[in-house]
Amino acid sequence: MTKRNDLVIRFGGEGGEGIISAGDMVTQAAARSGLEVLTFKTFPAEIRGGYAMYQVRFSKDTVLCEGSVIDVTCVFNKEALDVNIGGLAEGSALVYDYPGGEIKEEVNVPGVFCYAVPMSKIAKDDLGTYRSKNMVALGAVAELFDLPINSIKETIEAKFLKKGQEVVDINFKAIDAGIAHVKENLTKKDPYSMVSGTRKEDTIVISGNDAIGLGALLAGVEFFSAYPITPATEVAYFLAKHLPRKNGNLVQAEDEIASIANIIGASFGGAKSMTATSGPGLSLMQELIGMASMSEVPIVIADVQRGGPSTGLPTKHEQSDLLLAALGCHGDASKVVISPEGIEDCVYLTVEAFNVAEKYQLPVMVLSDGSLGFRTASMKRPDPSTLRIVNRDITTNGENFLRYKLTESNISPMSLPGTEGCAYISTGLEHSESSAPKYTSDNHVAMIDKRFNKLDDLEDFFPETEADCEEGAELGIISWGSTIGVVREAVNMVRAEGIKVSSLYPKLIWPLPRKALDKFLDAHPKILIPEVNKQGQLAKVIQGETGVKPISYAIYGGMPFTPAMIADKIKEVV
Amino acid sequence: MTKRNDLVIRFGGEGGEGIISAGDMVTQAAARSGLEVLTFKTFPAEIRGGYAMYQVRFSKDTVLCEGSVIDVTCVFNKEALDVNIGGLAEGSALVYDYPGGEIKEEVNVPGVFCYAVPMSKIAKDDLGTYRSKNMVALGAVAELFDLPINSIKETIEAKFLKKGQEVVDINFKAIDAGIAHVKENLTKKDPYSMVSGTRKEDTIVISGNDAIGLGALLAGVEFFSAYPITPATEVAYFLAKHLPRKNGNLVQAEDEIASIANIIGASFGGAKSMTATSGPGLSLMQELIGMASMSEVPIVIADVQRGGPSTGLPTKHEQSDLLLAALGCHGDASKVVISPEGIEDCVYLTVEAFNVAEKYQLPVMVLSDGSLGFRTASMKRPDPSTLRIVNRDITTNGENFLRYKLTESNISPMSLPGTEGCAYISTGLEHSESSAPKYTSDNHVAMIDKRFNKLDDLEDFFPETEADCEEGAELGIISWGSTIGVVREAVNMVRAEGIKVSSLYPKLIWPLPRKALDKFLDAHPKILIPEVNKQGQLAKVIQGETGVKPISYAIYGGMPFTPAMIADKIKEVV
Amino acid sequence: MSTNTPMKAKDYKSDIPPTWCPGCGDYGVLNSTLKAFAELEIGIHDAVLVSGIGCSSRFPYFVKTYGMHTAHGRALPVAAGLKVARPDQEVIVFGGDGDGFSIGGGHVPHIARKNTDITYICMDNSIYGLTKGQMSPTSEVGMVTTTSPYGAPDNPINPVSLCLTYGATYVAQAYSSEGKVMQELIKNAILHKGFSFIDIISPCPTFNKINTFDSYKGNLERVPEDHDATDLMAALALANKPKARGEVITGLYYQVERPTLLDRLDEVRAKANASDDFDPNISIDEYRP
Amino acid sequence: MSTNTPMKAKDYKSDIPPTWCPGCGDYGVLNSTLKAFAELEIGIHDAVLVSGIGCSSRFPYFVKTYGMHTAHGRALPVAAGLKVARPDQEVIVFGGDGDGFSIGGGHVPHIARKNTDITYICMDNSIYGLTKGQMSPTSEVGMVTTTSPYGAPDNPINPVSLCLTYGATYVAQAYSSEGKVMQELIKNAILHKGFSFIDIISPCPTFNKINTFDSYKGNLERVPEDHDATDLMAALALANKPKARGEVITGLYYQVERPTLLDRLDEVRAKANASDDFDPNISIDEYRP
Ligand SMILES: Cc1ncc(C[n+]2csc(CCOP(=O)(O)OP(=O)(O)O)c2C)c(N)n1
Ligand SMILES: Cc1ncc(C[n+]2csc(CCOP(=O)(O)OP(=O)(O)O)c2C)c(N)n1
Ligand code: SF4
Ligand code: SF4
Ligand SMILES: [Mg+2]
Ligand SMILES: [Mg+2]
Repeated sequence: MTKRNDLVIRFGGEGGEGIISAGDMVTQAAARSGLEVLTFKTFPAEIRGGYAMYQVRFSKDTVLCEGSVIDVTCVFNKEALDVNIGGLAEGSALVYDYPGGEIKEEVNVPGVFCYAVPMSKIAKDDLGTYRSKNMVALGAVAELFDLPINSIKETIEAKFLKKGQEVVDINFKAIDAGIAHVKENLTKKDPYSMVSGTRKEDTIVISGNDAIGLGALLAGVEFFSAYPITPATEVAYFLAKHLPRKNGNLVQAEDEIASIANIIGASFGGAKSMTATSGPGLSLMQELIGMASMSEVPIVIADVQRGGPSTGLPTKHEQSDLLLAALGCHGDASKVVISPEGIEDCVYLTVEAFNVAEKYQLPVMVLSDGSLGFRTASMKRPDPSTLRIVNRDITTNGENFLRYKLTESNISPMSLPGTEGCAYISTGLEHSESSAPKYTSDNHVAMIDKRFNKLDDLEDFFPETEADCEEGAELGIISWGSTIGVVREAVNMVRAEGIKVSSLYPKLIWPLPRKALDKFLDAHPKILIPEVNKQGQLAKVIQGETGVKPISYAIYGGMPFTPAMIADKIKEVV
Repeated sequence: MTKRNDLVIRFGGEGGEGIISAGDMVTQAAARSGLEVLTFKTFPAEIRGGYAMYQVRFSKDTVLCEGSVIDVTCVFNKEALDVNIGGLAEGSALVYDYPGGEIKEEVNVPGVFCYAVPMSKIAKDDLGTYRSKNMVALGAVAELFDLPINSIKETIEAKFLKKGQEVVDINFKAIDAGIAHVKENLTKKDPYSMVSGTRKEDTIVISGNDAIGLGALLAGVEFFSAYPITPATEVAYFLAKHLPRKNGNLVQAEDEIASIANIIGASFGGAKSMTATSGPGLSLMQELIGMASMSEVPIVIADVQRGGPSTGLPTKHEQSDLLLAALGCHGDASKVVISPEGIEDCVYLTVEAFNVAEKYQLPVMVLSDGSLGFRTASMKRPDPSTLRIVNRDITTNGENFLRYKLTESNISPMSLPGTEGCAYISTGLEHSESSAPKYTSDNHVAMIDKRFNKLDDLEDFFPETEADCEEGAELGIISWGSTIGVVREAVNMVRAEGIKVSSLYPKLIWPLPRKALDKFLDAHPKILIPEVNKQGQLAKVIQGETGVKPISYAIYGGMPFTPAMIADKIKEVV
Repeated sequence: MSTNTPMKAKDYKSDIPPTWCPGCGDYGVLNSTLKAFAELEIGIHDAVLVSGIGCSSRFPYFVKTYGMHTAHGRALPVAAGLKVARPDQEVIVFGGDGDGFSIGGGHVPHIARKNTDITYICMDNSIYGLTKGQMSPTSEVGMVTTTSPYGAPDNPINPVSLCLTYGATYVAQAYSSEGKVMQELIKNAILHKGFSFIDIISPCPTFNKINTFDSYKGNLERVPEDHDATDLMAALALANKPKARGEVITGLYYQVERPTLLDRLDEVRAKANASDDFDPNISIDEYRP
Repeated sequence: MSTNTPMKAKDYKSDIPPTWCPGCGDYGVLNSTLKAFAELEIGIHDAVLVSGIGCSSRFPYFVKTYGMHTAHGRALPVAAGLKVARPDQEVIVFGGDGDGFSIGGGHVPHIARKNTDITYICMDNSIYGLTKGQMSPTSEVGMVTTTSPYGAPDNPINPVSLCLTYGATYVAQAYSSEGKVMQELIKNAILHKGFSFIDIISPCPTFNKINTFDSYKGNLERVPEDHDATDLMAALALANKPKARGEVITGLYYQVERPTLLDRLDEVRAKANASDDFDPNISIDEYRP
C-alpha cells in the first residue's frame, strides 16, 4: 500500500463524549511525530447534547485549510452517523460504533469502506469504563490508518501522568483494546495509510485563540480586559494565565462596554491594551470604538466572528462582522481592520495590530473567526527576538505641547500622565490642538481630516498584502480571513489542471490597501470574491471604494468553504 | 420700494439672551400673517455662554431650505458681530447693538447697510429690564423690514397672556420702543421690505422633532421609550405630552439599550413602538437592532443625527450615521432606513416608517438630523383621516401556527400573547419555523434569505423616491435627508440659467430603491452626490451596491449646504 | 389566570427537552416553577417568560407559554416594555447571575425602583455556565476558574441585598433542592403586585466545583419565624448575615406594597385625561401659529 | 503627591473658564476640590480627572491636571483601567447623577465590589442638566420636567445607600454650599485606600426648580457625632433616614479597610511569579506537542 502524504479524519459524536479530547490527542501526537496538522471543530451551542465534530488533517507539508474530502469518518453514535452518512465521499472510510452501541444495524454504504468497531461495548464490557470509549476508537483508527501509535502513547503520558500512573494505564489499555480489535477482527480494505514524519524540535501546536493571546504577549501587551463570549473567550484564558507572569494585568469586566472602557483608560495611561470579543460584543463597543478614534487612543480589539446576527449561531463559522468593523460607529470614525488567514497570522498580525495601533493612535480590530479560533494547527515556533515591535511616540517635552497638534504626518505627540507640562484632556468632544472643546467648522474639518489622513501611509507601514499573480490570468480572486487558506489550496488545484488564475490575499482590510488592490484590479478583468456571509461584505466594501464589480461568491451555512467548492467556482467563472 | 417675496433674517448673540425666543416669535407671527417660514438654529453645546444663532426665512411660496444669502443680520453682542461680520453679503443689512452694549464703536462695512440700535441701552435704561432686549431688537427689525407687527403682537399676546397682562405689556412696550427708535433715528437705506401674506387657516408651524412625534402619534404609536440626547430629545417631549392623552405610555429608560429593549418587548406584546435617539445612542443600540431583525419584531427608531464621531459636536449638523444605520450590526441583519427631507416628511415618513416596520416585521430607522430636528417651518395641517395606516398581520388561528413560517412573501404570521394555540419564543438565536433553536446549514440559509428577501417588494410598498428628470441632462444629482431641500433650490437656480440637470430624491435609503435608482443612474452618465459627512456615505453605499462611481461632494464643517454651494458645484461638474 | 380543567405541572412542559447537564440545579427550578404555575392555574397563553442568554436563560424554551429569548443582560428591560404594553399578561423573567448582575446589572436598579410589575427569578450558580466556567459576579474571592487561574480577585455582590436596596417590593432567597420552599416563594412572587425578585441558588455541577450541592449541605438555614418581612433594615441585616457564598438563608426577606409602575402610568394618563377616542386634531391645533 | 512650593487652590485652575450657569452648585464642588488638592499638595501632573458627559462632567477641563472626558456613563470603567495600568496616579472621577446612576449605573456595583482604588464624586442635582432638564434617577416622584409633564412616575434611587450595598469602603454625603465639610470629605476620600464615593447635592438652578438652594435651607443635618462609620447597618440606616430628597444628612457614613483591586491583582501576580524579565519562550514551550 502506498503511503499518503495527506489525510483527513473526522470524529463525530455527542458533545461531551470525548470527541474533542480524542481529536486533540491524535493531533498532538501527529505533530509530535513530525507531521503538520490542522483541525476543525464544531460544537453545539448548548453545553450538553447535540452533535460535536472534530476533524483533523495530517500532512507532510504545510496544511492550508480543512481540506475538501474527508478520508476517514469515525462516528461515535447514531446522530453522528445520520449527520455524516449522506456526505461520505466515494472511496473514503467509515468507522462506526457497532455492535453494542446506539447504532443498531450494520452499515453498508456503496463505495465506502465501512469498519464496525464496538467502541461502547469494549469500553463498557471489557474495560468497565464507558468514558474510555473515545480512546478505544482512537486506537482502532490509529491502527487502521497507520497513525503514530507511539506518539499517541507519549502524548497520553505527557498529559495524564500528573493525574497518576493509573490514569495513564487506563488510557493505554483502551488504546490497546482498540488496536487489538482491529488486528483480530478487521481486514484493511481501503487505501489510506499515513506516511510518518520526522520530529521537528521547533514546532508548536496552538489554537487560533491562543495564538492571538500569544501574539499580544509578544507584542508587549500590558493590560487586557474582556467579557467572556464564545468563540473568543480562550484569548482571555491565555492571557489570564500568561499576562500576570510578565507583570501585566487582566480584568474580567462586567460587560463589553466596560472592557473597552477599561482598555481605553489603561492605554491613556501608557499601557499596551487589548480586549477580545465576538459579534454581540463588537456591536456593544461601537460607541467607545468611536471614542478611541476621536480621542486618538491606541487599542486593539480581537473580534472572533461567529454566525449572526444577534445571538445567531454562536458556535458556527461566519465572516460577517466586516461591515460593522469597517463602517460602524456613528459619525465618521477612522479605524483599522486587520484579518489573519491562519494560526501564524494570529500570532504575527496581532503583533502588527499593536504596532499599527501604537503608531497611528487609534482602534485596530483583528477579525478572526470561530473556525480559526477553535482550530489548532502546527506552526514553526515563533522567535520573540526577531519581531518588529513599534511603540507609540511619547513626548516628555512640555514646551508648546499640544496633544492634538496638526503635524505633517497627522500623528500628534502623546504624553503620559506623570509628565510635567504635558497635561491635557483626552476627549471625545471635537477639540482644538490643545484638547479644549472647539466646534468651529474649520477646526472640525481640520481634525477630521487629520484623523483620516494619518493613515495615508498605512499600507507602506503594514504591507502584508500578498499578490500571487499568474501571467495572463483573466480571473483574480480576492479573499480574506480564514477563507484565504482554502483559496490557496483551490488555486493550487486548478493551476495543476492548467487553469490560469491570480489571487490576492489582503491582510489589511480597512482602509483597503489601495496600491496593491488597484494594481490587482487593473490587471484582472474578472474578480471573484468568496466569503462566508450573506451580503458579500468584502465585495460590497471593495465595490464601494473602487467601483469595480466583483463576482461575489457568498455562502452562509455556518461552515467554511472547501477547496473543491472554490475550485469549482473558479472553473465556472474563469 | 418693491416688496420682497423672500427674506432671510439671522439673529445672533449669546445663548440665553433671548435669541431663540425672539426668533420663534417672529417666525410664529409671520406664519400667522400667512407667510411660509423655515428656520435654522445653532446652539452651543454648553448650557450657557457661547454663540447661538437663529435664522428665519420668510416667503410667499414654499420654503425649501435655509437659503444662500442672509438678507438681514441682527447681532446682539460683540461675539455675534465678530462671527458674522466676515460673511455679510454685499447689499445686505446689519442691525447691531450700539451704543451702550458690548460693541464699543460704530460699525461700517462697505456695501452693507448698517443700522445701530441701542438694544441693551433701551432695555436697561428706558425699560428697566435687560431681558427685554430681544423684543427691542425684534421691534426694530420688524419696523425696518416691514415684518407683520400686528401678528407679532398677537403672537405675544397668545403666548404671554396666561402669565398675566403685565407680561404682555412689558413685551409690547419693548417692541414699541424698538419701532420708535427706528422711526425716530434711522433712515431706511436698504431695499428689503417683506411682502405681506394672507392668513391661511390650515397652516401649522412645527419643528422637525415635534413633527416626528406627531407622525408617530398619527401612525398610532402606543408605546415610546427613550433616553434623552441632543438633538433628539424633543421627540420625547412631544410624546410625553401627547401620547398619554390617547392612552399610550412613555417610559424614560435608564439608557439607550434599555429603551430599545423596552420597545422590543412592547412590540412583541402588540403595541406599535418607537424610540428616538442620536448617534451615540444608535451605536449603543446595535446589538438589539440586530435582535429585532433576527426575531422579526417591528420597531421604529428615529435617529436625529449630530456631528460625530463620539460626543463630537452635539449641537451641529451632520449626516454621518448612514453607514452605521444601513451596514451596522454584527452578522448580516436586514433592516430599513428612511430619511425625511423636511418638516412634512418628518410627519408623513414617520407614519410610513411604522407602516414598513409593521408590514415587514423589522427595525426601521428614520434618519433625521440636527438642523431639521431644530428647524421650525410652516406646513399644511395634516389630516389624520387621510393617512395610510398599515397594521401588522396578526394571526389568531392556532392551527399549524408557525411564527417563522417560510411563506411566499417571506413574511410570517405573527401572534400576540393571549392568543390560544399560538405561543412561541421570540428569539435572537437562529431558529426553526416554529421558533426552536436550530443551527443546521440549510435552516440558517433559508432563514437569512427569508429575512432579506421579504424586502423584495419594499420599493413598491414605499415608493417615495422622486425623480425630477430633465430631457437631455447629462448630470444627475442624488441627495438625501435635509440636503434635498437645498438641492431642490439649487436645481431651480441653475435651470433658470439654462443648465440641464436632473435630480433624484430617494426617501428610502436602505435597502436602496433599485428600480428608481438604476433607471436614474442609467439615464445620467454623470452623478453628483452632495452630503454632509466626511466619507461620502451615500456615495459609498450607492457605489457599493451598483458599482456606479458618483462624484462625491462631501462637506463636514458642522453646517448644512447652501443652494449657492450646490449650484456652483453643478456648474463646475456639469 | 384561570382555565377550565385544572392544570398539572407537566401540562406546561413544552416539546423541547431541557439541554441542561445532568444534575444541573436548573431542573429543580423548572419543576417548582411549573408546579407553581399549576397551582396558580396560569393560562398557558397568558404568560410570557422572558430571558437573556445563558444556560438558565434557555428556560422559556422548555415551557409551553409565550416566551422571549432575548440578548445577554437585556431580559429585564424587554420584559418591562412588554408589561407596560400588556398589563394583562403575567411576565416572568428567568436568567443567570452573570446575565442579571454583570452585563444586565445596570437595568435591575431601575426596574426595581419603578416597582415594575414583573417577577424576576435569578438562577444563581456563581459561574458563567453557558460559556464554560468563568468567574461570575457572585463567585467567591479566590475561586479558580478559566479566567481566574490564580483565583478570582473580586469580592462578590449579594443579589438579595442589592434588590432590597434598589426598592424591590418582594425579595426572597431559595435553593434549588428545596422544592417546596421554592415553589411557594415562586407562587407568592407571581401573586405579588410590583417587582418581585428571587435569588435561587442553583448549582452548576459541571463548572462550579466550589458551590456544589454537597457544599451547601449543613449550611442551609430558613428565614427565622419572627422575621418582620416589612422591615427593610431587618431584611438587609438578614441578607448580610451569611459570611460566605456557602451559607444560605432561604425564605421571604421582604414584602411591602407601594404604587407600581403600572399604577404610576395610570396616574399619568389620568392627569392627561386619557381617552381611546382622543382626536389627534387637538394635538395638531397646538401648532397653529 | 508632593511638589516643591506649597500649592494654592487657584494654581490648579486651568485656562478654560467654567461654562456652568451662574448659581450652579458645581462651582462650589470645584472650589472645594481645588482646595482639597492644595491641602494634599496633589501634583498637577500626577492626577487624572475622569468624567463622562453632562454639565458636571465638564469638570476636568477646568483643572490643570491630566483628564479624560469620555462617553456618557463610562467614566468609572475608563478610570478603573487607568488606575490598574498606572497605580502611581491619583484617579478621581467626577460626574452627574444621570451619568453615574442611569446610563452608568451598571458599572458602579463592580467598581465598588472590587474596591477599585479610585475616588468617585457624583454631583447630584436630581436632573439632567446638559440636555436641558429631564427627570433623573434621583428626581422625586411627581416632579414635572420636560419628559414628565404630568409628573415623574419613578421612585428615585439613593446613591449613598447603593454604594454602601455595593461594597464601597468610603461613603459620604455632602452639599455644595457647605464648602468646609465638602473639602474635608473630598480630602479624606482621596486619602482613602480603595473605592471612595461622595454624593454631593449640587443644585441646578436652571432646570431643577424643586431641589433648590432655598429648598435645602432648614433641611440639612450633619451625621451624628456618635455614628459608628465602620458599622454597615448603621450607615444604611442613616442613608435611609431622610424621607425625601429635600432632607440631607452630610458627613461620613462609612469607612472601612479591605483589600483593594490593586492589592488583589498584586496577589495574582505574586501567585504567577511575576517578573518584568519573564521570557515568553516559557509560555511558548507549553505549546510544544
Ligand atoms: C453581549 C454578549 N456578551 C457575551 C455573551 C456570552 N455569554 C453567553 S451566556 C454568558 C454568561 C452566562 O452566565 P449566567 O448568566 O450566569 O448563566 P448560566 O449559564 O450560568 O446559567 C455569556 C458571557 C453574549 N451572549 N452576549
Ligand atoms: C450615549 C449617550 N446618551 C445620551 C447622551 C446625552 N446626555 C448628555 S449629558 C446627559 C445627562 C446629564 O445629566 P447628569 O449626568 O445628571 O449631569 P448634569 O448635566 O446634570 O450635571 C445626557 C442624557 C449622551 N451624551 N450620550
Ligand atoms: S453548564 Fe452548569 S449551569 Fe449549564 S447546564 Fe450544565 S450544570 Fe447547568
Ligand atoms: S444647567 Fe444646571 S447643572 Fe448645568 S450648568 Fe446650568 S445650573 Fe449647572
Ligand atoms: Mg451563572
Ligand atoms: Mg444631573
